Amino acid sequence: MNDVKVKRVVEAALMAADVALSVDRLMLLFEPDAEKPSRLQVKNAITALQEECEGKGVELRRIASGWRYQTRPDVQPWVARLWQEKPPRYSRALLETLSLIVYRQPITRGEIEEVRGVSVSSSIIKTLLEREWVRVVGHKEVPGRPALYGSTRQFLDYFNLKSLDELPTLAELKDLDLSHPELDLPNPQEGEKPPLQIVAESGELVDTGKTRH
Amino acid sequence: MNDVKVKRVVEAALMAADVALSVDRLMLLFEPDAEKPSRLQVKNAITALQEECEGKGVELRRIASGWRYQTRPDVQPWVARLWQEKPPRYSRALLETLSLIVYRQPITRGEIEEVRGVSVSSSIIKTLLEREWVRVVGHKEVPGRPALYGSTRQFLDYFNLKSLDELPTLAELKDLDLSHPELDLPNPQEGEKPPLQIVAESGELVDTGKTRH
Amino acid sequence: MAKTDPSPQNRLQAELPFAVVKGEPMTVPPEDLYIPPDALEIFLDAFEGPLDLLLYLIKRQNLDILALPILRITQQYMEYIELMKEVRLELAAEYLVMAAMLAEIKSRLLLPQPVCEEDEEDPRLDLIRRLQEYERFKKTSEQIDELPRMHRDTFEVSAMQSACKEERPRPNVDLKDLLCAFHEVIQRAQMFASHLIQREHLSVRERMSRILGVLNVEDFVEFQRLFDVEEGRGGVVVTFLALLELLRNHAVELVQSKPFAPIYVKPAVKGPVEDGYS
Repeated sequence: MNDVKVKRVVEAALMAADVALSVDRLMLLFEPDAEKPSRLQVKNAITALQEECEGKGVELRRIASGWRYQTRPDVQPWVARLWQEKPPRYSRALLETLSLIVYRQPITRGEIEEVRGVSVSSSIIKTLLEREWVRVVGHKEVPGRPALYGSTRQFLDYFNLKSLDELPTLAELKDLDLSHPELDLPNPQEGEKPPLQIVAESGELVDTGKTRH
Repeated sequence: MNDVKVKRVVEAALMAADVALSVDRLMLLFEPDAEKPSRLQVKNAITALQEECEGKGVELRRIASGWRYQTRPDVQPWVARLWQEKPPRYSRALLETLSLIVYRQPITRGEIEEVRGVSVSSSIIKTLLEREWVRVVGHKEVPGRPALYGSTRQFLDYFNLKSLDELPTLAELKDLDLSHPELDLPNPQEGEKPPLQIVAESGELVDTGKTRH
Repeated sequence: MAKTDPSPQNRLQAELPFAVVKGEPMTVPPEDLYIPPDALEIFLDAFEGPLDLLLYLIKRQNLDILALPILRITQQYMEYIELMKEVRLELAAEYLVMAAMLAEIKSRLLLPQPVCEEDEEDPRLDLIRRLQEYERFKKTSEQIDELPRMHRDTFEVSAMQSACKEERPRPNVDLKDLLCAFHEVIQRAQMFASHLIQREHLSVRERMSRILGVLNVEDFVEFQRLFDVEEGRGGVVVTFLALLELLRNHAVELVQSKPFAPIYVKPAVKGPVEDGYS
């Protein structure tokens, strides 16, 4: 078989295979042929193909188990977008924990658990710390010295807030939430939307206050 | 993004993807970038890459759902040796059913049976649906509301076609003219000559083969 | 569209050799249509139905479909049906329908022809149409089978991706979802809550965090440094309230060496630390 054909076969095989191919394996492709190429021919083909990849988006690389075509690292960020999955979602438990840390900071894990009525898993706290949305701001001087959590600059940045004051108060939240009208406290402005300035300047929230010690 | 880089990204993406990629899909790879290439740049990159395949063991082909790198048919015997199993063979019954669905879509199972003169087994329809070569495109408004079948993009992709127009033209019907001389051949057992006055209206049966809807 | 007149040339065509075997021109088709019964199973599988079988019979006699010699075809067809009935009756049913149709055509052809009714259709016409129609799709399906097909004639290229630190997308959170979560958890808490209602300033709690943050870094901070005059009276009050709250919570301690000396704020005396992950 002539060099040109050998090169074309080797190229097509390396490109179509889902695994790296060794020279031995490539030689096997020609096994049943009367006119088999030599090992040197196959090796030369690989070298030539490698050179042809100069400047291209893929390269022919030697790895432990043989040769394979792979995308070059500098174009990989774009190629990876082919498989980009939708980002996963955080659990309800995580969002509740985060919201309690934000609204009730500094707060201990025990206090969060008390409000939520269930224990807070370590993985939730870990995820929030890794995301740098919360941090340990100190320790409460009670037996065990539990960590006190607070929100971070990164948290504000992510949600595009200048400060926590921009968050609505619990009372305002109730107004927003139409699904639980029966829980509304009597509100003289019922039916009206609260003026925007009040949202900004009050920065307060009404809560049951039962969780402090 | 400059042309060289666009071409490298497009090349790597097309080579890494296991499905054909449309220009739209390729454009999406650049979506989050500040400096997105134009559609024309991407199209030019494809054309350039196509030219670069000249004489190689692989080619960049346009099929129904987009562009795909694939091995050239002339190196197939060697490349096929990479895999143990033989490609599946399809029965005549399946291929006839498939071609009726493709050329006569939308078509019901009953209509297929009418042309083929035999019943179509459920397993054939099931195989075609599973392979996603055909799909139910609707129901015929006759008693029983039988399913109407049509072909899919996957069918075109599998058979290396850009569109249905690339399918072989359905053989034309011969003119149904029974005054054909061969009929007059004396047949000792055939007591009488059939009446030969009938001239079929050819327009009714001669079909260009493109019964698309 | 060949509307041919019965010309001598056309007659001649039928006499031309249809094949040349070992140099010998053959004008008579071989009479090898008989298939032994034990081969019938295979034989049946080879045909896609009565139309396919009819086409086969016609081809074997090297005849044009249009020149359908009903009698000969019917006779041969019936022979197969007889064989078939014994082996696979359910399949033979479809073939039997065809046999009945052939017999009907034959009988109509045998009937004397009334001269006046010129419009009557040749009884073979419908069958011929069906045969032609079937043949078109038979041929086309063969052509489709020959189209270059994935995994038989061609294979898709699949380059590996270069190893590259994969950035797993992190969940996005909508502020509204966060607020909803808070609303709900508070509502849930209210079901267990005592009646004591207390107003709290969010900004005070934020300031508490900030003060603790400063103390985390510096450990020992002058009281005054925690106040930012530029924040105005409100800011000063908030900071002061935050400090008082922290003191109440035993989170900080205030230290003053003597009256009127600078006051220092430091984290409360450290006991055993809980890491928060217990």
